Amino acid sequence: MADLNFENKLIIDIQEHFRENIIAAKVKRQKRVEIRTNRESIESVLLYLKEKQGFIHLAHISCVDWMEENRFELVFILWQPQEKINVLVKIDVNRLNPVAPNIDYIWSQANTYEREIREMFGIEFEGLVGRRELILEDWDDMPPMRRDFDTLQYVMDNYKFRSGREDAQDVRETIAKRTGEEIPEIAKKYSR
Amino acid sequence: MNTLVLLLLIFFGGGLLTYLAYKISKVVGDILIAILGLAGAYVFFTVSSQTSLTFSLGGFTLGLGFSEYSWIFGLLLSILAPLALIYSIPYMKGHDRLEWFYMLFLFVIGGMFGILMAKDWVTLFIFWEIMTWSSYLIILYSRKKGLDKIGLKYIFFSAIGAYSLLTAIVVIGGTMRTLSIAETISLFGVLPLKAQLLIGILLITGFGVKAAVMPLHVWAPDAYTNTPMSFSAIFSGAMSKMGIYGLGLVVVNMYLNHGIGSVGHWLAWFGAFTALFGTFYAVVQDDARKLLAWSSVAQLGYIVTGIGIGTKLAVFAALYLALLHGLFKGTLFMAIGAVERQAGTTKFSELRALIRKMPYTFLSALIAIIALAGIPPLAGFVGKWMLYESLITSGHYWVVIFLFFASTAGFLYSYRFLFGVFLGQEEDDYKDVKEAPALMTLPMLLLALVLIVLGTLPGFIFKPLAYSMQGLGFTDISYHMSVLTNSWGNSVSLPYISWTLATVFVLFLIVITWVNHKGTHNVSTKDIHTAGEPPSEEDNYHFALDFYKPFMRSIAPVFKYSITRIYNAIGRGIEDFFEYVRRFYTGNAQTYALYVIIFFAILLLLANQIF
Amino acid sequence: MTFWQILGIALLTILIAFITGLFYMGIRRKVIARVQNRYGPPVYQNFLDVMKLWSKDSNIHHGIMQHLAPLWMISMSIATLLFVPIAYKSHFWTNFTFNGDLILLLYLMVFGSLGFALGVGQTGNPNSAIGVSRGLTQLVGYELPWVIALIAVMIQYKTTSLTDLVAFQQQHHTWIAFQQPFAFLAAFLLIPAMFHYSPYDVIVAPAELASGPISEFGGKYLGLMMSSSSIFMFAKLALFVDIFLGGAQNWLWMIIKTLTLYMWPVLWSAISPRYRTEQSIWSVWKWPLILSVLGLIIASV
Amino acid sequence: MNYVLNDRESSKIIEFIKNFARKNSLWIAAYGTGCGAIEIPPTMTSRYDAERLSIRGAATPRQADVLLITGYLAVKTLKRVIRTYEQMQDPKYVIGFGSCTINGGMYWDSYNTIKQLGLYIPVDVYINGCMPRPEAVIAGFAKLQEMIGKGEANGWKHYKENLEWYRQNQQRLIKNWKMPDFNW
Repeated sequence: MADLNFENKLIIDIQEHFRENIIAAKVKRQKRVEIRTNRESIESVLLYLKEKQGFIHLAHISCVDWMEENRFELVFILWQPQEKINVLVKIDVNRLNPVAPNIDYIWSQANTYEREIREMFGIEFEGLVGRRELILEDWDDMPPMRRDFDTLQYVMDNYKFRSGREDAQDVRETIAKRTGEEIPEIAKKYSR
Repeated sequence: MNTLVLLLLIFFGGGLLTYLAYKISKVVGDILIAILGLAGAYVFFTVSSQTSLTFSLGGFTLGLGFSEYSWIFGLLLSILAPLALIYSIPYMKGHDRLEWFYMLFLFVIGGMFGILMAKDWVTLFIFWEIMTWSSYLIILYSRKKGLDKIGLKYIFFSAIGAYSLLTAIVVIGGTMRTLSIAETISLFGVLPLKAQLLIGILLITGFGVKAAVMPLHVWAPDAYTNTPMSFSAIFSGAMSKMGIYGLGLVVVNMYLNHGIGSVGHWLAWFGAFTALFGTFYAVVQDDARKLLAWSSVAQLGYIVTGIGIGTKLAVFAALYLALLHGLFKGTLFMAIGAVERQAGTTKFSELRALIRKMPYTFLSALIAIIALAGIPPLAGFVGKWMLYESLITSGHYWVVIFLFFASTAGFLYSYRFLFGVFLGQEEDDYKDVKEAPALMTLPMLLLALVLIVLGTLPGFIFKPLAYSMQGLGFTDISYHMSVLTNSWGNSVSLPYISWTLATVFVLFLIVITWVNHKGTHNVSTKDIHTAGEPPSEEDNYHFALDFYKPFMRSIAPVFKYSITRIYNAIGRGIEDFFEYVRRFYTGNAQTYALYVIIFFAILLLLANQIF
Repeated sequence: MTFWQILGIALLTILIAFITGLFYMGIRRKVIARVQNRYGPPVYQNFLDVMKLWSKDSNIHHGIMQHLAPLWMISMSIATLLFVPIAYKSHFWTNFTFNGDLILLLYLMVFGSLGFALGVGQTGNPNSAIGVSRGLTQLVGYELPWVIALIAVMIQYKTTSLTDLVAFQQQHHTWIAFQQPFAFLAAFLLIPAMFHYSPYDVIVAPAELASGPISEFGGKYLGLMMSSSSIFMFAKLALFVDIFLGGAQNWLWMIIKTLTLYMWPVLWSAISPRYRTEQSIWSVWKWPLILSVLGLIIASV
Repeated sequence: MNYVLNDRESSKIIEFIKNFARKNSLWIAAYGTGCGAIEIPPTMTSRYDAERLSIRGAATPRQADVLLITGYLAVKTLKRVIRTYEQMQDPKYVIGFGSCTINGGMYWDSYNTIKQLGLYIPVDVYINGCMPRPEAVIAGFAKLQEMIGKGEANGWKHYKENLEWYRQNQQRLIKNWKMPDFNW
């Protein structure tokens, strides 16, 4: 068992520092720590991690759509180069009123990630500057990465398929016949 | 009445008359100046070199009358002046205080004619000062911000020139007991070398200011830029030639014809440096007028070099270039004036793509630029060819390298001028720009036509030039209508060039227009290849800022290196000296005036030594 | 000779130069392919390219200057060709060689590029304008040592005429390359720059400028450009051969010499990466400039 | 020698010569649209050397004859491709490259890539595969050359004649249609 001194110390430090604002904190595994906090203190947590704990690099901001629980989860992935350690800082954002704090004054690269999340999930960041269009162009439908966006339906509505290829089953069967393998059940189900 | 007096009367009396006419009605004034300009030109052509007028004053004989040498400058003036005056009528429309402007304008022209017909130094000096002061007042005319400084710079340098001229005249009068120019020239050989050098260098300084030779050029770019363009055409086109006229008198008539060549060679080097650095400065300008002004400085450098070398072909080339510079720079200043009037600005960073809106202006500017760049088959090439050949055949190949380099770098600003003003992406701001009125385009097109004709048949101008050269002591000028020959016997036949180029051009024009003409379409400048991205209305991909960045980047280390080396060589001690010298430049006009007087006094003291 | 004879010979000269130039370009592509361990296109590929460009059904231009742009090039190329001696002492192939000299050619060779640059300017494509800015900068760069080298030759032989230079070399059975080696070396080093081949191809740099000045030209305009550049290329090579390599007595020698000479920029370009603009200027202001100045000093003493 | 070519025959001969030149000089608009662009370098360089078959890259659409759609095409890219295609000079050819251009390929259910290239610009030759190897690419070019030689590669004419239909398809995907007119 590798020693988890730094990880544990980090959790203790941050809990001491922020107390009840840290909803949960645990060592997921070696070199990976997960901290869940609330919207109000996310900026100070990130600043604390950057200035006091040496997590100088924001690797990514990712977003998870927990549609059933009616929330988005924003994950700020930070990196500490000395200890080579990742911290995932998570907050929840209400799915009905998706507004999150803007952190691009802490790391300027956050701007791009936030624009992408804004475009793909429809989460607004307070005071985010930048063109609304990043990857998509002229998109007027629901933000496409939300789970209630029906991709297949959208594709069927907007694109025409070449006739005779509604079902890719013939290709699968040909390949299966050629290689002599069984078509798995899931593949049989998952077809047009 | 004597035609000389008539000529002066047309411009000086006409100037006063114009003042009154504009007070009465602008239309009357407009008609009057056009008539005066044309009448002046007409009267000039009726003057023969025999016509003269003498009177005596205080023991000295003063006189008026064109010499062979000055006649060619009069020719240039009488071509350029009426065209500039006619051009000026629509150009200056809507300005106030026109009566002052035109009066001074006519005084300048009259002053120049006076200089050219002066047979003695005193008359020359009087007209010189009339010309200088009138042009100074024209600089102040437009009442723009910062003009007082520019005017001060101009009048300061002019004063240096005037005082050296005056000192020289005093020395001449003192040593030779004559004020006649012709007698001065013939008696010049008798003088001791010291007096010869003193007189010559004073005169060269005096004339060199107007000819914008390198250390004395500082006033020129600003002054050429900040007068109304109709006057700039004369200012740069003709007035600078008064300096050339004087330099020719001094260098060729006084020095070379009496066997002193070294001063001319120094002057040639000054000219070469002027050409090179004038070109470099022209390349980096953002204002089209500034570009033209610096290019004038550079072009005058070529002419000064030609005069300084002083061989037959070199002087011939210099005079030819002087004439030609008047023509093409006149055209260009008129063209940029038209652009300024129609589009409201002359900055490359603001102007773009006026070619469709102002086709005639573009055409004349194009022709003038080709002539300026010295590219065959237009007239500029003839001058460049003669100048280079004269330098190479007379063994001045280090000078010719400078000139060659300058003229190659000259392509840069030539292209910049046309591209920045007339070509590039079209802009909606200039959608409503119209072509300039016919009275403005016609003079330009006329001058451009002359440039085209002279490119193939320079013999038309060689004849008066050869006549003028007699005044400089070159009597056996042989020339051909369209063949140029150097002293090694190599020749260039111009019709072959122009006809080949023209024939092939027209032939392929027919071919390329005819082939598949149905499938050929004109598209807008928005419709360009931009990796598929269609430019929106607000996008404009015009490339105007830092156009020659790579050029400046590549020559920057050369300058840096040389400056560093100079600093290292001279050492740190020199800085104290610079610090001390800096105190002279107080920025106060009276201090400058004091310096001028001190300078004048020193010159007089020096002059007294020789008496 | 009558007018029609002169015209016929001139046309024949142009035709031969055109065909030879296109073949040279084909050979260049072949050679570069072989250097890169490829098979390469057939040597007559450029004929097909030119034919294809002329057979394009539609063409666009952005205005009159772009329409005229290739014409400046073609008239300059043909005029240059007609002023360059091809065959020594041949009355037949004289063309206009006795009516021009080196200074004329120096200036004539700029005529086309400047005219073309005007057309390029009218397209409004920023890449093209950047290409022109770089091209003119390079022109200023290589023109300096080139002119010094030519002046060295001119003052050494006291003539500015090309025919005189060729006559001298042919009569004395020598090459100026041996008599004035410094000027020759300087000019020799400048050839890749004058052809704008790699490493001096920053003007057309396809990857960064989208072929620079010609990026808005297609169809017949590009076809005419290719035709004229093939003629111009041959004229430039012939000019160099006339000055330094003894000229030629007939077309065969001219073609042998020019082709051999042409291999130098081609092979050099096959193995060279691209200079930036200022690097290309500094490179021609280093050895070529030093050598040409040496040549001038030697010629002048 | 009494036989004189009539108009039809002479134009036929001219057409033959033109087609011969066209098929033996194919310049590709170098516009890598999808992942298939990675197959082009080996096709052009020494391993397969497409230049020996008179195929070479051109820097801009103005000079190019062939537009290679290398793989999937996002809607955003489609706009630029249409622009590029319209900037090319007639005659111009399109090669659809990879399965994605035929029926969407592995991106068949992606909301942002088109499924059938032929609906938006006329495709002369499709090359199947995901990705097609350089041999297949060269085979596709050989097919195109054959078609040009016979005068069958007329996608550009088809596009001109059915511009309305193509525009309809294009504008259904590209909602903010701000493009210069198709003017040649």
